Amino acid sequence: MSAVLSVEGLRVQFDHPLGAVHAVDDVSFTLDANERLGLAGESGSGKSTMALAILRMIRPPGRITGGRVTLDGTELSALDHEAMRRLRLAGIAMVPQGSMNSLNPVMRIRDQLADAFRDHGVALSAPELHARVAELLRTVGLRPDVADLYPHELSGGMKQRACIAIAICLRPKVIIADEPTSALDVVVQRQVMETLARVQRDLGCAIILVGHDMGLMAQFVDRLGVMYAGRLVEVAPIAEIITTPRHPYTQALISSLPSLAARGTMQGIPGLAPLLRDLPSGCAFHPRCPRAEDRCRSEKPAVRTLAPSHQAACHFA
Amino acid sequence: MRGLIRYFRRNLSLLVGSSLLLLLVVFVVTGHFVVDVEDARALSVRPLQPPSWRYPFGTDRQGRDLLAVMVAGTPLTLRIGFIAGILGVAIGTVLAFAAAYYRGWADTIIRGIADIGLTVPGLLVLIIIAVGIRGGLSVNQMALVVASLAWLNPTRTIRAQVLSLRERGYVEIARMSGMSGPAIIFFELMPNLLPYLAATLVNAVSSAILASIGLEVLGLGPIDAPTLGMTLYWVNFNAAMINGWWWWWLAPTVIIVLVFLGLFFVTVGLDEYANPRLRKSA
Amino acid sequence: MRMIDIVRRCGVFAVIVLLAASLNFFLPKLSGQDPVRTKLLQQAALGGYVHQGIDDMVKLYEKRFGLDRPLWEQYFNYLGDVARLDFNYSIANYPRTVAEMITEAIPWTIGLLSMTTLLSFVIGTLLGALLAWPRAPRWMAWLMPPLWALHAIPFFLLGLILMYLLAFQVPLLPIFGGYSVGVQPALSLAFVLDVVRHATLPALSIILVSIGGWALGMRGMMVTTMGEDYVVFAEGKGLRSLTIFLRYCLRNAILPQITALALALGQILSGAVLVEVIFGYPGIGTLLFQAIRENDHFLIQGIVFTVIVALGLATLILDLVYPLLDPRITYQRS
Amino acid sequence: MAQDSKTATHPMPSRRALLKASVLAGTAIALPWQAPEGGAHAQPAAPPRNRTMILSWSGREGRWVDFELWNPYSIGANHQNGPNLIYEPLAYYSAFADKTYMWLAESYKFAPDFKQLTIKTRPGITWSDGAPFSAEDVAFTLNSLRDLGPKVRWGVDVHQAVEKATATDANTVVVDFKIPSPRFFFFMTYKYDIGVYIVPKHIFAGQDFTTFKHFDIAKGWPVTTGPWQVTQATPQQKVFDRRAKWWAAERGLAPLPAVERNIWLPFAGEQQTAQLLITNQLDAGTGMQPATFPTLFRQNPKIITHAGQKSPYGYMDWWPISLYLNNEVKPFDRKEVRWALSNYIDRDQLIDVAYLGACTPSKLPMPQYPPLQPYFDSVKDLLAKHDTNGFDPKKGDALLSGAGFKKDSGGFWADAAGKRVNVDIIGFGGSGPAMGPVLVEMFKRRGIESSLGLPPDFDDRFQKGQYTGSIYGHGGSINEPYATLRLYQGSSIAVPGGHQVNFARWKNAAYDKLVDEMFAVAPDNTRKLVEIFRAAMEIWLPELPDIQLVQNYHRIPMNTTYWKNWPTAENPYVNGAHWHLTFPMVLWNLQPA
Repeated sequence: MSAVLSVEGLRVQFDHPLGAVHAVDDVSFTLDANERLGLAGESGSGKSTMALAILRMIRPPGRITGGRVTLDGTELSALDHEAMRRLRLAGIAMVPQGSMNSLNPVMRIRDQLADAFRDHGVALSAPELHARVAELLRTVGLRPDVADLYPHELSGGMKQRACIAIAICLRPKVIIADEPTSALDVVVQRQVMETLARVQRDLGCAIILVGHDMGLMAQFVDRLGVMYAGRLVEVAPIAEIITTPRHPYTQALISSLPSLAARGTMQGIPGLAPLLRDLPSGCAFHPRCPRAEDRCRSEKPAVRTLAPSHQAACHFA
Repeated sequence: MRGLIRYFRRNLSLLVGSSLLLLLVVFVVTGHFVVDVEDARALSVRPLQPPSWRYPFGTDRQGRDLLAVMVAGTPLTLRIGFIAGILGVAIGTVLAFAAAYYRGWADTIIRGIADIGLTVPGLLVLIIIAVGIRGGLSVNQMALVVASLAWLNPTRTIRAQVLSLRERGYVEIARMSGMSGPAIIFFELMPNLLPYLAATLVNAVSSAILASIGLEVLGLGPIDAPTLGMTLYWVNFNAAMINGWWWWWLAPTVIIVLVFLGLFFVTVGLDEYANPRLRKSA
Repeated sequence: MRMIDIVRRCGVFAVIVLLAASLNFFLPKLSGQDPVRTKLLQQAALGGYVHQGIDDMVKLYEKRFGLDRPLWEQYFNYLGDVARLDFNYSIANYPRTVAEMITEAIPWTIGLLSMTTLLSFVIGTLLGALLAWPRAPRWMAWLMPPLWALHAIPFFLLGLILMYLLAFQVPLLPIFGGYSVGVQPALSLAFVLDVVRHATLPALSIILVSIGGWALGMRGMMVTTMGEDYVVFAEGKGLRSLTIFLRYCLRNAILPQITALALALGQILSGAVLVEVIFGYPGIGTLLFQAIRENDHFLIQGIVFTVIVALGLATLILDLVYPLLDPRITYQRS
Repeated sequence: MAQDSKTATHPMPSRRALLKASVLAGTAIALPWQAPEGGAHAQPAAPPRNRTMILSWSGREGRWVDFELWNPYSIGANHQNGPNLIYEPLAYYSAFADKTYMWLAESYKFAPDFKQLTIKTRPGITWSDGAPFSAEDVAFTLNSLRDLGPKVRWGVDVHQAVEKATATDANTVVVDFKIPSPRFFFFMTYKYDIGVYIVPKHIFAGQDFTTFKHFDIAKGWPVTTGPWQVTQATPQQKVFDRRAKWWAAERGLAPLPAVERNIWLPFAGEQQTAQLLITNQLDAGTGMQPATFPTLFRQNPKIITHAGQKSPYGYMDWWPISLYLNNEVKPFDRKEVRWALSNYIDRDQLIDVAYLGACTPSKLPMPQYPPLQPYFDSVKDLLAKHDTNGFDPKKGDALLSGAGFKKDSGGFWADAAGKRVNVDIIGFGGSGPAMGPVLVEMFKRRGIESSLGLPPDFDDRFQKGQYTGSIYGHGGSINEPYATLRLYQGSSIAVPGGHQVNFARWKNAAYDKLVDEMFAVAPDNTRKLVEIFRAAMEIWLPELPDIQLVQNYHRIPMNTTYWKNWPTAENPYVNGAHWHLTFPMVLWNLQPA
């Protein structure tokens, strides 16, 4: 399988009067067509920033300071503003975080879909639009008349489905779903994830799922990347990473789960997540790492390939 | 101190505002050494002299040295503003806390009064009050007249702030740990509100000065006092503009503009401090 | 919105009007002045000969105006009159009625102030929105300091400065009145242009000062709105900048501005007393000022009442229209 | 499950439509404000500018509020704002020319005991609606005023004097008096602000004088005998057009005025008026400060005043200005205090600063007009002894010391109990703000505590005696001293009813008697009047009820660009005030330039 999306050495920096912050620090990975990749990490680990960086949506004072993102052979950083805009949604779509507040509160769902068509040059007559919208809504499991409602008239799950409907409306190659279920209750979470999985299959697109719910990840993704302090510290197929995590941080994450089958969130990793502004020297994880040695304090571990599909950034991996 | 300087560099509005106000203070203080403020009274100097070395701001038709008038009048105008502003915010704060913290009927009554009070056009009420007071107005009376309405707005806005603050976690914790209402207000809410209160105060001072100058220009102020607004009243009464006595209105105009600009930028700066979300993050 | 809600809003409006009317009735009483007597003495003094038996005359008129009856009776009479929009005679300009005088003045004030308020709202709001929009031209950033500076200047002072510059130094614009000397009011283009020319100076001083306020408020709202998830998502949808700007940011950020606009429109009757007085504009402001100076009890009451009703009406209309602007608001009993 | 938490409610597709509709409705409401307001009736074509006379006067804050009131007796009306132009009197009197012009009346005759007056009116006069003017109109006016009494202007004066007025034939009115009234015809004569307006009986009969507006342009109202017809009246302007025919012109009493249209604008402020004068949009204005005149002359050399282009830029009004002290308030009840304060005032400096020198001091509370000169002359020696214009601080100090006052530690005069002498001065209009600050400063510098206020309810306070000091004038004598002396009467027996014009609240029984005695003396009996006047001044001068300050000047800028032959010092046919009842005389004298 060939990579539909590849990210090489991506860096995002936030300028701050008290010093620059590297929110994404030299991250590389690839995504195959039809693949589901998970990106996990504590909040502040840079996973959401990276999602935005792929879409070139970092706002000042943040900026992308290095790296290449290639979609289907097109290098995104080379695109001009307008081409990049057109690529969003059509090439890479996002399903927003939380989504309680991701829909414009003063527009009907239909209009928010119509916006997307129109601004991507898809000219639709009113009946065509009606049909397309109804179809899309049905795809995500919503009744067509939802199109005439305002976001506040929808429940959380319905809103998120509406967001998914928007995300797939131009049949993108990649969907980036940033914690798509974070504000939903458990049952709804499952329904939404199933919807997401279905549309991914139907569309045949790749998906990047960003989140911190390891249980959810385990059920959904093919491959999992773990981020810590702006770096991708370990990537491996999901089964492999759960059975044999190589990075101490991943190990801590995995072991903190009550059981693999049961869902649960990361808990119980000793110490606090580091401030990106004030990162420890060497390996950023060393203050919390049970295996830390002097080398860890001084030397930043490089990403090493441990197995054909398994990379990790740890001196001891 | 260096932290302060650094903060100022980030919060330009606050820097500009305080510099302008400082400039006025310097002007008034040095003015008191340079010029005899008694010359702010009529019949003191030769009338209608354009600016010269002797009278840098010129003199008016009734023989006041305009430099002396500005030196004496600027603090008077500021005094009206500060008395009214401080009274307004003080009353407003007490009422707002009472209303927002205890809710219930106290809230209903206080909010009701403030809301209705705000619908009545302010200047109109002030004019009626100013007309109603018999005998010449003194500067302090003037301040009280203006203060009579200056508490309405602070009451409303501070109440809203307190309402949002009291929902925060630390207030909840304080309440659960058995702290009394007043103690929570003083030790928990107050410190967090201080920057906001400061901004409200500066705002109130600014509105009070605006109202007082408005009344004075209409001839309803302290006729005897050389305040900035009264100076404008005399400018208007004597048709100084059409008669080409430009210096007569130039000085008070510039100073009033400086006062308002200074206060305005300080408010903006304090707002930025109190509400960092407004900082230019976008 | 259901009927019951409309009825309820109207009820609130009625209560505000009643409260305002009552306040309006009692407040001037507190000043303890004797308007009829003052006016009669003024009249008498004009002739040099002062009427004898002036006290009889005062009594006569107090009786005619009902000032000799007990307070509660006066109050109920007053409420009855107000309900019929009868604000009695003007004491100072008897037998002209207060309603007549207000009717004359109101079109001028509404004309001047609604135009200036709307203009400054539109310009200021757009400017504020653009100032917060990262894709706006760079030079726009330089607009803000002068706008802020103007915003901080009292508008009557700006009026004086403009008068000096545009009327005395360069005699471009008329400095007083609603239209030119000797002109016949008529519905002709020439007359309308003349009215506009006369309104230019007062309008300019109001607009220049208020634009800054609107811009400032809008900029703040825009900054907040642009951080909202739906704007981020809109960008993720690959929408055009203009679409995001207009339909996502501006459309939402403008809602609080609309609330403020309604209040500002409600206050137009009382907002510009000073500007009107300085420019001798024949509106409600000058009428009010003159009524206060003459202690014209009934005229003051009439104007204040009108002003408060205007404000209440603005709030009522806002309440009724707002759900159309913001679909989240539905009046359901909470 | 989440799915059906809410069912789709009925959509509101009409929202946008509603929005649009409301915007449209709003625009529709906002637009028609420019529609003209009342008074836009069919008008004769506008005459050329040099046949049009535009003046600015009165009004308040730039608008006429009484534009509908053309019945001069209605309560809110004021003859100064237009009715003076159209209602004609029985006779005019010009104080400057000291000349009476018989007008609607041809002659009059008093009975020897002054208890009856017979007036002959001119035959052949018509009202503007064509109805003939007759003695009936005069009798109707007088009898109505008598019955109305205090309800209308002049009613009290007529009510006190007149028993009844009878039209014995079409041109004869016999007026029977209750008391001897030797000044009654002069009272009816137009001069300054005093004179009885004669109204048409056929219109006013059955109307309530107090509320009747007498305004309906379509009907040709107001109906008057004068040459002017009101053709437009709005808050912005009052327009009077010349009628084609005027009885006085046909009679040769006066020429048909060259002015074809009068436009009266409300006064909108000094700077505004000055600008209009400079740009020739205005032919006459008022309310100008002395300091503005040099600017006016510089920018428009065609502007003149009664005194040409020289100080004091006007003529002396009948209204000399005093510093009133409330004689009922301690310590101003003591003549020593009043005289001391008078001696602290440097009138030259006062005039210099307050009026830039364009004024003159006033010795007695009446104007120094030629007919009054004999009375001034008769008290020359008394004035030398009691110099009402004297500036002598030492004398003032001595008077206060002599009366038991001492300077306290702060350097201010105080009484034995330590209470400071405190003059809180109130003022109004032009004179208050002009002289007030100067007087306050002069007093303070002499150790008298003083302050100034310009209360909006000045009249109320002043007339109720709620003041200690007040800057105000005297509307009294013009050609003989009775009216002025009457201003100081504590009470009057000759004229029934309490007399209340005594603003200074000074009382002296002997003085009152002298004034009552003068009441019955015919106004042309100068010798007797001089005798009583001197006796009264012998009481008045040592007491000095109020402190004499300055003469009042009417500083009226008159524009000669379009009109000449304005009344001036060289050609003083009448005083030029366009608000006075004699202004029609100016209008028929004006010639196009």
